[in-house]
Amino acid sequence: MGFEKFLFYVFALITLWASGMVVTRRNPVHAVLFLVLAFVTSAALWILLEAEFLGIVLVLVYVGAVMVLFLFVVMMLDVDIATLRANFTHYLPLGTFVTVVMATEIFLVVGSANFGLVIFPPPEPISMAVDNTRELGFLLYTIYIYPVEIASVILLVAIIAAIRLTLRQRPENKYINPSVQVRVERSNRVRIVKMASENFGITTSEKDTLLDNGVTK
Amino acid sequence: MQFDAANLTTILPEIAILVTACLVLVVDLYLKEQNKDFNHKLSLIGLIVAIALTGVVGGGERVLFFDGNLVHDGISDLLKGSILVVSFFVFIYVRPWLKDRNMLIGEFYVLGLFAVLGMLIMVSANSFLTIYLGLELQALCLYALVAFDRDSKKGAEAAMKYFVLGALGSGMLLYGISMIYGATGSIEFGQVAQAIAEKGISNQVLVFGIVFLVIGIGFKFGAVPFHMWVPDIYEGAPTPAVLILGSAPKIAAFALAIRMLVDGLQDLYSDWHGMLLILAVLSMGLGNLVAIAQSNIKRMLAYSTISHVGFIFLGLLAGSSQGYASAMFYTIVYAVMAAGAFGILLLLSRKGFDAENLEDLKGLNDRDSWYAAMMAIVMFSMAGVPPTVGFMAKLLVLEAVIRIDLVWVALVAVAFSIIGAFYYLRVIKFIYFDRPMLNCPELITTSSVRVAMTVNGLALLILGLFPTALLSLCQAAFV
Amino acid sequence: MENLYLTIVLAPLIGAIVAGLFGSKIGRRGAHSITITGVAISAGLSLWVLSLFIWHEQPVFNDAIYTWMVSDGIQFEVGFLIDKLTVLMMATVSFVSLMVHIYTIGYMADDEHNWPHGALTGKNSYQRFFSYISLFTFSMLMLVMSNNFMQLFFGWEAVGLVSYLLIGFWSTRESAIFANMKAFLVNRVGDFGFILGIAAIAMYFNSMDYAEIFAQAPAFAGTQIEVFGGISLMTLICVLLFIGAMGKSAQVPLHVWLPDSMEGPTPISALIHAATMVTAGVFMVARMSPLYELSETALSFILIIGSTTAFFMGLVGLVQNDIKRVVAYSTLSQLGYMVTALGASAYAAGIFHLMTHAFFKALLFLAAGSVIIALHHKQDISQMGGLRKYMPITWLTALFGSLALIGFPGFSGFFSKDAIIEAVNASQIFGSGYASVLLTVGVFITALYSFRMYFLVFHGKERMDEHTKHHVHETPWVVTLPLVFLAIPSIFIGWYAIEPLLVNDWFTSGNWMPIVVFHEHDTLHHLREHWHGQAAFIQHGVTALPFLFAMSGLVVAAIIWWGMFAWNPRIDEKLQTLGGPITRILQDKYGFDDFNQRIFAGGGRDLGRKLWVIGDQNVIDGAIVNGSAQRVIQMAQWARHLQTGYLYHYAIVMIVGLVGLLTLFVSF
Amino acid sequence: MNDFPLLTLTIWLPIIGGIVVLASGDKSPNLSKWVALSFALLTFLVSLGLWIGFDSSTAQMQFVERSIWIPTFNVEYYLGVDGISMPLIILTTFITIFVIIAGWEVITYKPTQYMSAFLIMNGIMVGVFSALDAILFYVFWEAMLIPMFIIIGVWGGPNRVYATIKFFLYTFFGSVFMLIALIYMYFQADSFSILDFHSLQLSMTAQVLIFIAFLLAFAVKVPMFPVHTWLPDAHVEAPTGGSVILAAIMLKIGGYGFLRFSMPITPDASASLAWLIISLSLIAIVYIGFVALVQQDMKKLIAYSSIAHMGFVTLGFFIVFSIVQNPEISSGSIMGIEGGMVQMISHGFISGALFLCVGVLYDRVHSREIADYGGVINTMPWFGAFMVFFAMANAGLPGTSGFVGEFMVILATFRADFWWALIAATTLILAAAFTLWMVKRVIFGEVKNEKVSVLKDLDSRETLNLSILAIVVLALGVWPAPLINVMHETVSNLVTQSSTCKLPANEISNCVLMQPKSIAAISQ
Amino acid sequence: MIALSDYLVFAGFLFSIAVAGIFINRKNVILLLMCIELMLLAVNVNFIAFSHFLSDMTGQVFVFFILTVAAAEAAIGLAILVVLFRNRQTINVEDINSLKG
Repeated sequence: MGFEKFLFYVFALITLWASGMVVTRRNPVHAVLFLVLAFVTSAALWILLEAEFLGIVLVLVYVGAVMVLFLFVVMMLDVDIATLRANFTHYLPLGTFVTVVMATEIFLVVGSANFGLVIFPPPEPISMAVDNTRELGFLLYTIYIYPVEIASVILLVAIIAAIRLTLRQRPENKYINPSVQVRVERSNRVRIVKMASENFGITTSEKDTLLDNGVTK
Repeated sequence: MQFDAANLTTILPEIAILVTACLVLVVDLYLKEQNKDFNHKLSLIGLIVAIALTGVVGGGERVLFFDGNLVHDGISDLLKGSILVVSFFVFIYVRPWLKDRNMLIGEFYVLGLFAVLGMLIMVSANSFLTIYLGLELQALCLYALVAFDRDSKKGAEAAMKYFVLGALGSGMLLYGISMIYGATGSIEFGQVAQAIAEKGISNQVLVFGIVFLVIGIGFKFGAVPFHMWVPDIYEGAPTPAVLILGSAPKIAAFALAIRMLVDGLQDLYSDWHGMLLILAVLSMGLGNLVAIAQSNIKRMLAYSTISHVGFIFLGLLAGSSQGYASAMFYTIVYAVMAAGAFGILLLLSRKGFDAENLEDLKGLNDRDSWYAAMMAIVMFSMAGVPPTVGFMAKLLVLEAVIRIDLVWVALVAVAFSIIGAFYYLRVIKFIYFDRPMLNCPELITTSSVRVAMTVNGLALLILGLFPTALLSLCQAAFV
Repeated sequence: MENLYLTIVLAPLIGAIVAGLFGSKIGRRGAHSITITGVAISAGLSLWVLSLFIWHEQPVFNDAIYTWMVSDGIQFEVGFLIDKLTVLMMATVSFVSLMVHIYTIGYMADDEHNWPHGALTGKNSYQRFFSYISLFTFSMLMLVMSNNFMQLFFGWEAVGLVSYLLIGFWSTRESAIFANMKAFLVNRVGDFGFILGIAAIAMYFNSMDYAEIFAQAPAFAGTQIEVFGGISLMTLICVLLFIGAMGKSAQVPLHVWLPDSMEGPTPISALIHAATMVTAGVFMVARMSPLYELSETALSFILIIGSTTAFFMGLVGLVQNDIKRVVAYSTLSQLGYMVTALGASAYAAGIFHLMTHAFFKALLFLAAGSVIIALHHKQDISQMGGLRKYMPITWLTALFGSLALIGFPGFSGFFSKDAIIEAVNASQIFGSGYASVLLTVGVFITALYSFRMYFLVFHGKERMDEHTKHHVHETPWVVTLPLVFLAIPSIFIGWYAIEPLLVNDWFTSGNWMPIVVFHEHDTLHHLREHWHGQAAFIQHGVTALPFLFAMSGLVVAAIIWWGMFAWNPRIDEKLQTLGGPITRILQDKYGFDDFNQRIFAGGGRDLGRKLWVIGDQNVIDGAIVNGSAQRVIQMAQWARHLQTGYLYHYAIVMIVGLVGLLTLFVSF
Repeated sequence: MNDFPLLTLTIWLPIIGGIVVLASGDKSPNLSKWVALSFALLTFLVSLGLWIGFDSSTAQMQFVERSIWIPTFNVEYYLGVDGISMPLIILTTFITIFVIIAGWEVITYKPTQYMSAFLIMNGIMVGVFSALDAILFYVFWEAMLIPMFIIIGVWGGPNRVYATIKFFLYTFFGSVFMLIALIYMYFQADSFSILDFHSLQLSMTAQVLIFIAFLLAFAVKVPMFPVHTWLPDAHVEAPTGGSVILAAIMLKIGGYGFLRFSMPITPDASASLAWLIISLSLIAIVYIGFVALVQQDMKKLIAYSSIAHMGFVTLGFFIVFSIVQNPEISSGSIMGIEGGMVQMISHGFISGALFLCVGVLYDRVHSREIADYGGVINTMPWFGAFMVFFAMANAGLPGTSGFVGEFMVILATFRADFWWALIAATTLILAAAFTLWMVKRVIFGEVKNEKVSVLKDLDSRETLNLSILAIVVLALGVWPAPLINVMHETVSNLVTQSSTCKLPANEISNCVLMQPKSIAAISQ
Repeated sequence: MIALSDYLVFAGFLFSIAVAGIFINRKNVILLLMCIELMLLAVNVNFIAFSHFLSDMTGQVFVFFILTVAAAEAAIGLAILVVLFRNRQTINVEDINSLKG
C-alpha cells in the first residue's frame, strides 16, 4: 500500500474517532475541540484529493472562525457540565440500530460495487501548472456569478439576523450617549428667575407677575 | 467569455426586491420612531414594482440564463407572480400587529423581503446549487423571523427547533444532491436529466440520492414524517412570522419539488412516485386526524397545512403535466387561503394579546360580520366545500389521481377530508354560533387591511366560480 | 241529467262550506237555513230521480265528470253511476239527512252548555255542526253515486273523516276524542284491506271503472294467484274489499268503534252511525255483487262474520244501561243481519233491510235523543221511566220504531228481516246453517233488549230526580216533526217496497243489472215463487219461528221490565247478578276493547319505544354515528402525543423516516 | 321563449337578492325584509315562466342553456329541465316565499342574514334541480349545505351545534363518494354531461360501485332507513323556516338524485340491488312509523313521519325494476315513479305546512313538547282547523295531495309483490295513528295549562301562509292530473332508460333487463 | 490506490456518526449544531471526492458555497441559541418542550 493510502487511512480514522468523540463528550468544550480536530484531519484528506484551496479554507474559515465562534458561545453560556450528565442509554438501542442500518445501507450503495476503481479509475494527477485556486476562482466569477451573488446576500442576512437577535440595549445598565451629550444646550441646565425685592403691600397684579416668575412665598 | 445583459433583465424582479430590502435597511437607520411606517410603505412599493416587473419580463419561451444556473419559463413566471402577490397581502396584514408592539422596524421587512428573494431564486433555479442557495436564503430569514420577538420564550424555542431540524433537512438534501452529482456528474437539471436518459434505467445510486431529495422536499413542505417542526413553529412563532412562512414558502417548496423531481429526474418518476404516495397518505391521515384534537387555532392550522400538503403530493405523484398543473393550482390556492386565515388571526390580536385559541374567534359574526364572512369562506374553502376554490383544487388533484387509476387513494383522500371538514366547521361554529365573550373590545382594523382581506376572501369565491383563468395558466406552465 | 246529479252532490257541499267558513258571519239562522236548503234540494231531487226510475224507466247514467288523472294507461276519473240501486240509496241518505238536519235545530239549540266556559270552539259550534253534517251528506252521496273505485274510496274515507270530526265534536271531553280516534283508526284497519283490494283490481283489470271491471270479471273467475299458497283471485279481491266493509259497517272484530261513537251528539248517531254511513259497507258489497258472486269462499266468510255480529252484539245490548248504547248495539246486530243477507247472496234483501233499518233506527235514535233533551242530557235508562205521559209523541214514535225493529208483522222491519231469514235458510253455501240458527234466535234477543229499553224508559214509575222530573216535557216541533216523518216510513215502507224490490226483480232486471245473482246462489227464489201479496206474507210470517221468537221476547220483556219492575225496581240488577259470569262477559263486551288496548295500542307503543331507544338512539346513533366520531377523536388524542415537544424525538422521526424510505425503495 | 335564460335567472336572481339583503346589513331590518320578500316573489313568478313555457309532450330537456365553464375537463354550465325537475323547481321557489314570511317577526337576531341565507339557498336548490352537468350539480349540491349549516347553527335551538354539524358531516360523507364516481365516469364518457352518462356503457362491477356511491349520497339526503338519524336532530333544532326547507325540498333532492343519476346511469346495478332499496324503504315505512308513534317532541314526530313518507318515494322508484323484470306484468312501472314524484311534491307542501304549524305554536309557547299542550283548539280554533287538516293530509286522506302519491305507489307495488304492498299499506294505519294521536294530545281535549289558555289565534300573516298551502294541498288532491301530465313523458322515457340493459357486449348474457331492442313494450 | 468508494464510505460513516450524535444527545443544543456541522463535512467530502474522480471542478464549487452557507447558518444558529438561553437560562434539550401535542 502506497504512502497516500497510508495517509488516507490515518486521517480518515482520526476523523472518525474525533467525530465519535464529538458526539459522545458531555463537555461541550471538549466536543468543540474534537470537532476542530476532525475538521483539520479532513482538510488534510481534501488536500489528498487535490482540493488544496478548499482544504486551506476549511482550516482558516471553519476552524479559525466558526469553531472559535462555537467556543465563544459555549463559554459565554456558561452551561454547567453537571446538569449535562447524560443518561443516553435510554434511546441507545433504537439509536444504534437505526444508525447501523443506515450505515450499512450507505455502505452497500457507495461501496466499491458502484464506485470501485473499476468504474471510477483514479484520474491523472493534475500537473503543477494547473492552479486549483485560480480555476476555482475563474469558475466562481464566470459561470457561477449568480450563486456568488446569492451567497453574498446570504451572508448579509446572516449578519442582519445575528445582530437583530443578539444585540439589545438593556435598560437597566446605564451608558453614555455621546450624541445626546453633544447636543445639550445651556437652557437645559440653568434657569434664571427674577426675584422680587422684599416689600410688603403688593398689588395682586404684581403678585401674579411674581408668581409667573416662579417665586414661591 | 462576455456577459450578456439579458441575464440581468430576467432577474429584474429579484433585483427589485433586493434593492428594496437594502433601501429599507439603510433608510430605517434615519427614521424616527413615529414614522417607521415608511418601511412598510417602501416594502409594499418594492413588491408592487417587482410584481410589475414580473409581468414585464414574463412570458416567452423557456430560456436558460447565467450559464444554466437560472431558468426562465412559464412555471417561474407564474410562481414568482403568485409568491409576490401573496407576500404583498401578507405584508399588509402584518403591519397593525407590528405597530401595536412597536416592532415596525426595518429588520423585519428586510428579512421578510430577503425571504421572498430566496423564494424567487428557488422558483427560477435551474441547478441544484442555485436552488440550494435560494432555499438556504429563505430558510435563514425564516429562522430569524421566527425568533424575531426576542423576549418570547416560545418564539425562541420554536426558532431553535426550526433551525436544528431545518439544518438537518438541508444536510440530508445536500447528501442527496451529492449522490446525484456523483451519479450524473452534473448539478444542472437539464444535464442531469440528459445524463440519466443516456444511462437509461434508474440505478441504485440515483434512487438512493432521490430518497434524500424527497426528504428535503418533504421537510420543506412539512409532509409526514418530516412534519414535526410544523406544529411547534406555527404555535410558537409570532403570528406575523407564521403568516410569512405559512403562505408563500409553500409555493417555493412546490418549485423545489418541480425543479428537482420533474426538471431533473422525470425519468425516475417510477421511483419517486411511490415515495410521494407514502408521504401523501401519511400526511393526509395524520394531519386531518390530529388537527381535530387541537384547541390552539394556530396549531390546528399547522396540522391542516400538513393535510393539504398530502393533497398537493397527490397532484405531484400523478406524474402527468395535468397532475403537476393541478398540484400547482392547489399550492397557489392554499397559499392564498393560509394568508387569509392567519390574516384574520392577526386582526383579532391586539397589544399584549395574540388570538391563538379557538375561543378567541367566538362571536366574530357579532363583532364584525364582514370579516366573519371572509373567515367562513376561507374555512369552507379549506374544507373543500363548493363553490369555494378549495373544492376546485381538491377536484383537480382527485381527478389527477383517478386518471392514473389510483381510485383507492382518491377514496382515502375524501375519507380523510370528511374528518377534516369537522375541525373547519368547528371554527365556523365559534365564529357564527357563539356569542362573543364579555369585555372583548372592538376590532381595530385599518381600511387597507379590510380591503386586502375582502379581496383575499372574495378571490377564493371568484376563483371557485371561474377557475379557468388560473387553471389555464397552470396548465400552460406545463406544456 | 249530469248537471242534475251534480247539483244533488254539490248542494250540500256548498252549504257545508258556507256554514263552515263563514259560520260566525251568517249566524245560527243563516247556517241552518242554508245547509237545510242544500240538503233539501238534494233530497227533493233524489226523490224525484227515484220516482223517475220507478215510473218512467229512467235510463242508467254512467259517465265521468272529469278525469282525476291518467297514469300508466289507467284512467282515474270522478264520475257517477246512477242506477236503481244508487237512487234508492240517494233517496234514503238525503231524506234521513234532511230529517236529521231539521231535528238538529232543536237538539243543538243550547249547545253552549256542552262547552267549558271561554272555549272559543263552543262559540260557533252550532254552525260548525251543521256544516259537518252537510259535508257528511256530500261525502255519502259521492260514495253511493260513484262509478269507480277511486271515488268510492274517496267517499269511503271522507265519511270516515266527518264521522271522526263529529264523534269528537265535543272536543273537550276526553272520552269523545278518544272515541273518535279509535273510530278512525279501526276504520283505517278496514281501509287497509280495502285499498289492497283496489290495488288487486287495478293490477288485473287495469281499470277503476265499475262497468269495465264487472264486464271483465267472469274472465278472471278461475284465476289463481300464489299468495297464501294459492288462492283464487276473486276470493282475494272480495275478502280484501269486505275487510273494508267490516271496518265501515262495524262487523266483528272491527265493530269496537261503533258503541264508543255514541260519544257524539245524538243526531249524528242517528244519521251516521245508524242510518247511512255504517251501511256503506253493505251497499258496497251489494254494488260489487258481480264480483262476490264469483267467490263462494268470500260469501261464506261474509255470512259467518255477519251472523256472528248479529247475534252476539245483540246479546251485549241486553246489559247496557245507556239508552244510546242499547240502540247502538241493536244497530250492530241489525248490520249483522244485512251483512248476512249479502253473504247469502240476497243482496236485494240486504239493501231492503238497509232502507227500512235506516228509517226506524234513525227514528229510534232521534226518539232517544228527544228523551235525552227532555232529561237534560241524562242517558241512563235506570234513571228514567214513565215518560209516556210526559212526551206522548216521542213515546208513540218510539213504540213504532221498536215494533219495526223487532219485526212485528206489518211493520217495515218485519218484511225485510223475514226476507233475510228466509234467504239465509235457503242458502246452501258453507256456514249458512250456523247463520240461520243465530239469526233466528237473534230475533228473540232483539225483541228482548228493544222492549227492555222501551219499558224502562216509557213505563213504570218515574225514577228520575225531582228537579228533572219537574222540567220534563215534550220536545219542540223541530224535534218531533222528524220523528213523525220517520215513523211513517218505518211503518209502511216495508209493505210497499217488498214487492218491487224482492219479488219483481227491480234490481236484477233490465239491460243494466245493479245487482247480479247467479242462479245457484239465488236464495230469494223461494220467496218469489210463493209470493201471494203482502197479506199472505204476513200470514205466513206469523206462523213461522221468527215471529214466535219475537213475540216471546216482547212478552218476556214486558213481564220482567214492566210487570216485575213495578214491585221491585232492582230487578234489573238482580237479573244481571243472576247472569253471573255471562253477564260479566257481556258487560266487558267479550273483552275486545281490553284486548285491543293491551295488544295493539299498548304493544304498538312499546314496540315503537324499543325501536326508537334501541334501534335509533343506541345502535345507529350511539354505536355507529357518534361512536365512530368518538373513535376518531380518541385516535386523534392518541396521535397528538406523538408530538412530544422534544427536539431529538423530531430528529429521530425524521431519520427513521429516512431509513424507512431507503429500505423500502433502494434495492440493495 | 327558450332562448331567454330563464333558468339562469331563476337561479341567480335570489342569490343576488340574498347578497343585496346581506349587504344592506341590519340597519333597517324592515326594509330588507321587504326586499327579501319581493325577491322571493319575483323568483317565484319567474319560475312560473318554466311551467307556462313547458312542453309536456316531450321528454327532452327544455330551457337548455349550455356554455363552457372549465374547458380543460369540458365541465359546462349546462342547465335544463324536464318533467321531473320542473315541478320541483317551482315547489322550491314557492316554499321559499312562506319561509321568508314565516320568519318575519319571529327572527330578531340578525334577521337580514336569516333572510338572505334562505334566498341564497333558494337559488342553489334551483340550481341543483336544473344542473345537467355533473360537476355543476355537485357544486350546487354541496353549496347547499353552507347556508343550511349556518341557518341551523345560528338560529337553531339549544342543541343546535351538535345537530348542524351532524347534518353537515352526514351529508358530506354521503356526497364525497359520489364525487369520486362522477370523476370516474368522466373518464369513461369523457364529459361531465349527465345526459352523456345516461348513454354510457358500464360493466356490472363498475355499475354496482357507482350505484353504491350514489346510494350513499342520496340515501343520506332522502333519508333512507339506516342513515336517517340526522334528520330528527336537524329538524328539532332548526328554526321553523329551516325545518320547512329541509323537509319540503332538501329531502326531495335525494329522491331527485335517484331519478336523475342512479336509475338511468346504472340500471343493471339498480335492478340487481332493487331488493335492497325496496326492503330499506319498507323498513322505513314500518319501523319509522312505530318510532314516530312514541315521539314526545312534535317536530321530531313530523320529522320521523317525513322519513316514512320518503320511504314511499324510494319504494315507488325502485319498484320499477321488479316490475320490468317480470314479463307478465304489462304496466305499473310508470305509476310507481309518478307516484313517488307526486308523493315528493305533496309531502313538500304538507310537511312544510306542518312545520309551519308547529312553528306557530313554538313562537307562542316556546316549547315543542307535546306534553306542554292540550286543548289548543279551545283558544286557537282556526289554527286547530288547519292543524287537523294538514294532519289528515299527512295521514293520506283522499281529497288531499297526501293520498295521491301513496295510492299510486301502493297500486304499483301490488303489481310487484302482494306482501310488499301489504307492508306498505300499513302506513294507512301507522300514519293515521301517530298523526292523530299527536293531534288528540295537542289540539283536542281540555285546556291543559295557563300557557295554552292565553294563546292568541293565528294572525293574518300566519293565516295567509297556512291557507294558501291548504288550498294547494286540496287542489292537488282533487285534481292531480296537471302535475301528472307534466311529468308523464319524462317518466316513461326514464322507465325506458332504466329498463334497458347497459352492460357491455361481453356481459350482455347475464343481463336481467331487456336488451336495447324490445323496449317498446314497456314505455307505452 | 485509493478508490472513490473509500472516500464515500468514509463520508458515509461520518454522516452516520453525525446522525447517531443527534440521536443519543439528549442534552445540549450546541452538540446538535456540531453534529450538523459534521454532517455537512461528510457531504463536502462526498462532493470533493466526486469532483476529484470525475475531474470536474463543479463539486469543489459546490463545497465552496456549502462552506459559506454553513458559516452563515452557524452564525444564525448560535444567535438563536443565545436568544434561547437568555429567555430560558438553559439550552438543555429536555427542558425545551413547552410546544407539543
